[in-house]
Amino acid sequence: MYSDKIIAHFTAPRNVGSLDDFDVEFELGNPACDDRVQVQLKLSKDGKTVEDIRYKAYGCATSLATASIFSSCIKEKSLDEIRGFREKYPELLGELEPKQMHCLDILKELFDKTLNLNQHVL
Amino acid sequence: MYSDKIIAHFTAPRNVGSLDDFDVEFELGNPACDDRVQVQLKLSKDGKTVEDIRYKAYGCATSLATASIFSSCIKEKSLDEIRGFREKYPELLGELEPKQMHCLDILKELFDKTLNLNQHVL
Amino acid sequence: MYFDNAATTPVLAEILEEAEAYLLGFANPSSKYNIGQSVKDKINQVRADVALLIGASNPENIIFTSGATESNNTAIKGFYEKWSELNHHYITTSVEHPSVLKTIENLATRGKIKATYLPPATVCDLEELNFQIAKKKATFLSVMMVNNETGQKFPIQEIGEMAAQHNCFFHVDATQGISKVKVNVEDLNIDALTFSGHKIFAPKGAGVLYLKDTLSIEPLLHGGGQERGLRCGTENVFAILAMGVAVRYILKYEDKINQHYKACKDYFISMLNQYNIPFHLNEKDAVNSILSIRFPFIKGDALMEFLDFKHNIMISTGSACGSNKKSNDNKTVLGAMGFSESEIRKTVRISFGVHTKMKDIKLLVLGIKNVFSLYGQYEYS
Amino acid sequence: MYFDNAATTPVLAEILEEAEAYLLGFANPSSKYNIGQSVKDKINQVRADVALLIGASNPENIIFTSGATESNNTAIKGFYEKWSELNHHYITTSVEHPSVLKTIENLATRGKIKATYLPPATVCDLEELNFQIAKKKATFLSVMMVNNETGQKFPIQEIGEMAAQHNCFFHVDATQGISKVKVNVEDLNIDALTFSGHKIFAPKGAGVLYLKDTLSIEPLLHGGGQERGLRCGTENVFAILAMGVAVRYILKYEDKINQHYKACKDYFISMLNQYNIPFHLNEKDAVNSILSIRFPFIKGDALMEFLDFKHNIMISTGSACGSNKKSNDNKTVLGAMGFSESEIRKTVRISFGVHTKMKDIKLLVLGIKNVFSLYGQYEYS
Ligand SMILES: Cc1ncc(COP(=O)(O)O)c(C=O)c1O
Ligand SMILES: Cc1ncc(COP(=O)(O)O)c(C=O)c1O
Repeated sequence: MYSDKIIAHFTAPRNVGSLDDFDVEFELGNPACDDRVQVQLKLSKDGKTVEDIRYKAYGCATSLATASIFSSCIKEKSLDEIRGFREKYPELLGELEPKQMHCLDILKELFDKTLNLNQHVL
Repeated sequence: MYSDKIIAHFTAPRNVGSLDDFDVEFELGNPACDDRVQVQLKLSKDGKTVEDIRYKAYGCATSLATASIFSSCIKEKSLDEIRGFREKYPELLGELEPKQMHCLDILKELFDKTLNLNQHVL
Repeated sequence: MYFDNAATTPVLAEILEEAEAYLLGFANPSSKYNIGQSVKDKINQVRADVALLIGASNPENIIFTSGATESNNTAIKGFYEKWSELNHHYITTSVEHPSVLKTIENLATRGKIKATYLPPATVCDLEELNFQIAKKKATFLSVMMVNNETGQKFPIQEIGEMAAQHNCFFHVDATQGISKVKVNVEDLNIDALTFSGHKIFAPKGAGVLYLKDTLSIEPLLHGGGQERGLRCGTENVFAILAMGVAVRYILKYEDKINQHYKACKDYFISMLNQYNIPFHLNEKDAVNSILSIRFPFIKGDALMEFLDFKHNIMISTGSACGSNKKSNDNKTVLGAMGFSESEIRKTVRISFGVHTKMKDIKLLVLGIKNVFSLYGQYEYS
Repeated sequence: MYFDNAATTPVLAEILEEAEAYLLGFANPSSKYNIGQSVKDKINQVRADVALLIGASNPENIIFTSGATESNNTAIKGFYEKWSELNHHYITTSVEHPSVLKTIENLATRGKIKATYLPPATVCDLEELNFQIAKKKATFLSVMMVNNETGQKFPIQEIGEMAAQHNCFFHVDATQGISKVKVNVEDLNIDALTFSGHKIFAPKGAGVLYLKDTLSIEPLLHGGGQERGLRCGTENVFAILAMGVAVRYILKYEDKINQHYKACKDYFISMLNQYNIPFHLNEKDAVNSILSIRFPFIKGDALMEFLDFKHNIMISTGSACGSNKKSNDNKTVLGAMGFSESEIRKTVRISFGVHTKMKDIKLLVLGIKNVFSLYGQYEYS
């Protein structure tokens, strides 16, 4: 029912928590199924690399894993690299069952919010 | 369901068969449940003792046992002794379940036919 | 020694060995955690194996119940409940198992359906059967595959074609047929087929209801949605998995099993002849595993009891199910076949199973010979 | 580790040890030879033990079925079928198990009866319940002893008296009550009581239907006359005898079992507090063996899956039976109790059994603590 990748991230999520010092913060959620993710990003001086990321999440197993997969995917990556991941985002979660599909939307939104960084700069 | 006595006589009936030389022969049966017994008796010279008995029977387990119990009870007994048994015949079969009760009638009739010997002398 | 395999069969050794493991894998198959799901997968494997055994192309048409009685009640009542606005006329044989007969009777006496009970000879006279179906505008036809008291086989293939022509729902109680008769529900035009695990070497507690169309009936047991809502109630995991073992056993050994039954019957008859024991078979066109037989020198009850008490050999008079009924009641099958009271009283049922050994059959015949030597002298008619 | 004893319990070791012996004593209890009869005697011993357990003075009022679902269907449909000429109004709670709720719904949607489903608070408000019974002229009242999702106990004593006053048939689904609540059907004015063996340490496959008056209902399964015609079908000997072992176990240890449940609950709660894990109990007046609990920091599904994947610990969301239903459907119990969608999504059910060890509870709490440390940082509301 769950791919190994989802289980691995869900049971041992990476980068959970908050940053004392961050540049960007955003939250997103799916009110219908009550999934929520709060993200904090620390950017490099030139603003072209995500130096660090922390997040807090609430939701179903797959959405919790999605946040973790996303975080480990963009951490220490340049915005260009992140744009590359954004393009093939449906592959990042591995195989999904129908009821897990809504997490693709969450993942896409996480990328979009990250890449439209300016909107969310504090 | 069956007393030990019934089982013992049913599974190893005594005196089954026929006599080459007999004085009395009778048959009785219960048409309703299709039980039948054919009896042959050899009397002593003075006619006061049953020296030998053989019978053939067809019927339910209890009626088959009844014929056997009856035969071993009267064999080599005087008519007076047999009359004594006749009086306490309900005890001879041991404990019976309701559906076995009809065998008391068979037993009684066996005694009665035996004690009214004259009627049946060939 | 056990010669009452038509009542219930001994359980396969493979099942006994695994029993504890099955019972320890106790999880509720409807539970969402992994073990619950894997139990569910195992149950679905049994479903696929049953489908294979009876020639159903879609395992989803197999529903697990608690036994043939429940399966029969579900088919018979469920069809009525589903289409209760129609004028129903159910046709069946007068020699069906009570779980068919009494259920149809119950609907009929409550005024819900009309019902006709045909003697076996009429059912086998296909022209007559055809006439009856047409005349009564039958909506439901129930004919057993093999009779449980006599072993008689019914011409299911021909009857199935006829039912299809008349657009009449065709139910077959295959409880005594599975493992003895090759079954392909689709070739046979069967709408509903039923049987019990405990007659085919599995423990009691699981049965099968095959439905060509699962929407053709209203479920009998409502509840938590198990068996896709068609039969609710926590699945009897152990009994279903055990039935799976039995089904795979039959799939593998069906031909051998039937050769064995034939060998048992042939040997039994030849031994009776060898010892000059008089007997009559009540039914010639029977499966090899069930013999309805009478010995002119002893009543059936008495023979059964003698063999039980003296030789620890178990045979039956009539079927086990009959023994809960009043004594006059359990003679319907042979009575419907035209046997006299006296013949019926002499009849016993001897049924072989896969565990039956030739040496046991020899002991059975020696037991009967013993009875014959003790009681065979009455001048029977 | 298994914390889903409300779905199904592990089987007692005594039963596992004897399983093969029971399965080998395979004879059909309706067979007339000795072994068949001795199997029947053993089944009747279980009947007597069940009668003792539930305070029925006559064991003949105990009927064995395949499980609580069948027992519930039999009581509910059987009462209607028996008295189908009456105008029926069934009253029940909106939190019954689906085998009660869906069965009543089925009769109602088919136009056979009228039905009213009362929220638990209304049922416990005896004045209001009394008013409803009178106003609806209820013929049948069904109230569970203990709810399977929340552990809530219903005031069966008071409701029984009320039903008796109104001359209304009173059915109690005691599936989650047996072994946790002392039951005396006669003192409680119960007309029909139902439960399943597999929730009280026996394997799946046997259930009980107690009837104060066996003539008060029409049987659901017709056939060979087993259970005095009240429930036909070859008896599931193994499951019934195994249930007997479980019933005797409860008769002997009932107080200890309940002390154990209390110890489990107290220890679990105290450990949660010790680790400062936030939680809410959904129901305060519950039996000690079932906890409906929510942790504000994680959805119930996710918690269940985390514990399953990472720690091999089995808990449940809702009841097992619910998991076959569409996802929105299985929230009726808590929904009916007034909980919000979000609260319901957080809820898990943790249920203790006789096999539950304190050290397992500690591991469960450590598992939850692990989840809390990983996911407890979201600012939950
Ligand atoms: C032909 C037939 N149908 C149905 C049944 C009922 O099976 P069960 O008692 O397992 O429900 C039996 C056996 O008892 C049978 O022989
Ligand atoms: C309260 C209640 N009633 C009835 C049932 C149905 O029991 P079974 O699935 O054994 O038929 C259950 C459990 O599933 C239950 O918890």
